Amino acid sequence: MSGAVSTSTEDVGFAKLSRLQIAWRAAEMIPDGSFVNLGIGIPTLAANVMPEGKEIVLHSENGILGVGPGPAEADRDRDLINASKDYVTLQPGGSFFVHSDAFAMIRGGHLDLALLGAFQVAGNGDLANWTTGDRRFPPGVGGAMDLAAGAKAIWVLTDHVTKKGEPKIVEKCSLPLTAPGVVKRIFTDLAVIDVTGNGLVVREMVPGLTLERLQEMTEPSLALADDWKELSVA
Amino acid sequence: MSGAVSTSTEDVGFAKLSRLQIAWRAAEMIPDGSFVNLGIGIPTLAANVMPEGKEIVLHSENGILGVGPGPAEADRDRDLINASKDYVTLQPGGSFFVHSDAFAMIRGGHLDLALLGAFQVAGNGDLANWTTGDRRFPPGVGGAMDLAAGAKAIWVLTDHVTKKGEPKIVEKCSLPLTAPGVVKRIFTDLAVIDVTGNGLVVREMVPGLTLERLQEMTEPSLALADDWKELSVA
Amino acid sequence: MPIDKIVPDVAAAVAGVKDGDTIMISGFGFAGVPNDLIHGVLDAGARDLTIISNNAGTGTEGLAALIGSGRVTRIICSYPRSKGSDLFDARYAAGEIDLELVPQGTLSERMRAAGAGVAGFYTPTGVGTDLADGKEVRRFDGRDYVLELPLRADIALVQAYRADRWGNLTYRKAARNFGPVMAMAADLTVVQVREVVPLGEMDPETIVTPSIFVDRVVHIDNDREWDI
Amino acid sequence: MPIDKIVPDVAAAVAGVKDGDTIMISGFGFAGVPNDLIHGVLDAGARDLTIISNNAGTGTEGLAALIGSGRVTRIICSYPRSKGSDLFDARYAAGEIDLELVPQGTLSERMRAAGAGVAGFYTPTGVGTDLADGKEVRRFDGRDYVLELPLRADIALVQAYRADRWGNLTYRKAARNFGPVMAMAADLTVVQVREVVPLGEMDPETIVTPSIFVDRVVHIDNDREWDI
Repeated sequence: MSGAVSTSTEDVGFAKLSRLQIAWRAAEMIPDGSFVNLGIGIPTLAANVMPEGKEIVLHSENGILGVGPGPAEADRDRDLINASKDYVTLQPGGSFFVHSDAFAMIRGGHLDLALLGAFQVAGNGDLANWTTGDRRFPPGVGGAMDLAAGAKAIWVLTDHVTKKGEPKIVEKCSLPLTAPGVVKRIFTDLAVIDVTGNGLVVREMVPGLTLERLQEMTEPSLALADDWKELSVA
Repeated sequence: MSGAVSTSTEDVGFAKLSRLQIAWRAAEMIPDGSFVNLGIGIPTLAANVMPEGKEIVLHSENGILGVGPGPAEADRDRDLINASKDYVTLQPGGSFFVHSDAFAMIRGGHLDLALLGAFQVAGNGDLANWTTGDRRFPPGVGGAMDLAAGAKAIWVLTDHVTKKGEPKIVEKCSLPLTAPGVVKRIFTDLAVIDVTGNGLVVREMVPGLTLERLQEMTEPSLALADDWKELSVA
Repeated sequence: MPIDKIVPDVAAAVAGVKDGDTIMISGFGFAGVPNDLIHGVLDAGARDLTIISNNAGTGTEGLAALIGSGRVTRIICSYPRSKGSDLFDARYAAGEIDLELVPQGTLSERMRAAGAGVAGFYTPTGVGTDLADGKEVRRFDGRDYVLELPLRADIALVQAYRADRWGNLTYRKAARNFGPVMAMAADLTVVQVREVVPLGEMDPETIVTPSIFVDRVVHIDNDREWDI
Repeated sequence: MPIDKIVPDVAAAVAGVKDGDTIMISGFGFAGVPNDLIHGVLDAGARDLTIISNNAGTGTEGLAALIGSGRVTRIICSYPRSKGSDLFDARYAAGEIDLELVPQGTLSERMRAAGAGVAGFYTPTGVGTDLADGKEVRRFDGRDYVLELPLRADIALVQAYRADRWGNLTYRKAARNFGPVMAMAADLTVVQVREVVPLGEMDPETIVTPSIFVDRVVHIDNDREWDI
């Protein structure tokens, strides 16, 4: 995996991950053989950086199992798009099915994992990712609540702070919830953090970042895992 | 339609229909273009005597639309049987589907008509056709309750009286119900009777039978339709 | 008489659509949207419509055009706002269209329930969120579920790939999406297809929507790219 | 590592079946019954089983043999008694097997509910009958419905026609019946198929049970007629 590392204008001594790098970090951790849904936003990028040597089956809630990477422009098919409405391909072994079956897979607990975006995640795993509460714009929920309620595990992929620099990992979500207490792991542009019964535990941080500095950008208390590692982008 | 007409040993002056003739009479009345389920017993026979010149699509609750007549013995396929577990064929335009979809068609009100057998039918349309209440034998309900609750119309095909000569069309079912108030029309070996808001109305009787004699074999009061006809087997 | 659900044109396909109707429209994003049928409804002039569809239309044609026409007073969907949903956004901002937002899995399951004769079902989706406000919540085996009710329509407009005169349907790739459940859930199911084949030519193992769910089929061989 | 759900033999396919398990068995009449897998369970020696199947077996082999062995203490089905169901009938008459009789549409819908994460649903089937005794009845839009709960199993034994190493399945004709809903409703779904094909050879449009629902596949090319 190669890619440009963006540098922060405010912070020195560490570099934030790009969106694609966040997706890559999460993709690397997906267990071999998993059936996984990729939500809108950063998670969708993971389809293009799936780990080599593993066979992971990607699910799209519009009725696809075995989603492959985006096609060359000449190979685009208007009948073959993912839940983000991006053109995709189908892997050998893939299948198409009706929407209600796509969500039977989700709600019925058949998906091993869903990677979702977030506006806010709380220390207890509460997820808010469907509406900013701005009443000038119509809200859109899509499959977010089904995925949050139904997948065996939920990982969130997000920037660590908002564009205004406010924490997205919060004590309590101020935005309307997608589902309570569902998030198990958070991948940000700065760290990989587990949501545990004993609070948030940092597993990885980007090189040069300190727990103290990360804590300043995070509302709930962070603990550092005994075996924490640098978040290194290969 | 040709077929032997059975003669009663007790009654003179009229002849009972055979089981196949009952099925034929009902089949003749099925509106062109209908989607119809044929229940176990006499109704199943109707598949072999469907009216010519009409296109009627037969549904079987084990996952078939477009059931055709039974095959020649050499053409039997162990994967192609109907709900009565008889070998059948598939008509051009037929389809196979999962059991839950077969019953979505039934329960969801998509079937125009179901032809069912009966142990008892009451004057108000109550149907009892799933258990004789004999506790020595395990009961079996199959799809009877779904069909009775879900098809747009229920016609019953049955002998008029039991082997012991007792009425099967009764004031009130003594046997456990399959569904209350669902039967719209009754085809017996003696008559065709409509279940109406004003009671049972005889539309057809076999030649030589009188309303008085039919009433003796029927518990609820029978009225004769103004335009009643002889039940003639072509 | 042979069953023949093939109708000659779009006008015949949508004949009978009337003011106040609830209309389901298949498609997810730009895949599987029955644009010709939608424009048929627009041409038929019906008003005060309720639309049930996953999205609320983008660009200037198809569902966006119908909404832009002011004939849609209410929409039931999971994800109305997308890049290009300007015509919907404007109506919404002006308070000219009611929005019932439904989680996508609940949306498709409510359609299936309507089609399958199920009067209600309990789903874990939405529990503890604003979208469960006012709904019955009930605990089964230690987990909370929301009661959801079936969703029916007067007419479903569906895009499929291939049909025969009985109305059997196959779809193409991800354009299948809501088509099969909408076809089950409407009083009148109208389908536009790219190919019509003789009866018996479709493999009975591969039919996705069996004939019983379909009322009218219109063949649209035009392959134009809509602004959606 | 490539996903490979193909196991070498019946013993490996049913490995882990244990006393007290609830087992779904596909088939309707003699079509679609996974007889080899059933005999695998019999050979594995598990006892005190609950069987969920439409019928209760006929003849001397397959489900009838399992029931005849005395290892089944309970059966949930719609139609146990058929011509040739003597082994079941005898156990039933002797009070050695519990029977939960479920209307056939409710049986398949309860399986689908389990597979689809639905905690309960309201059906019109059975209202006003003995089979609704003790169940919640609720009125929607002027009609009564019975609340039915999902039906899960520890293991589903399914007969299908063709599979690949991911576990995608197609079925053959009316042998499809309960297979697809049972595959959704069990913790462990085990399938016997007549053909295994390389990944990518199955048409993605025609797969009936997508891979996600399947755990193990065993290839049985023996074509013998069972006494069932």
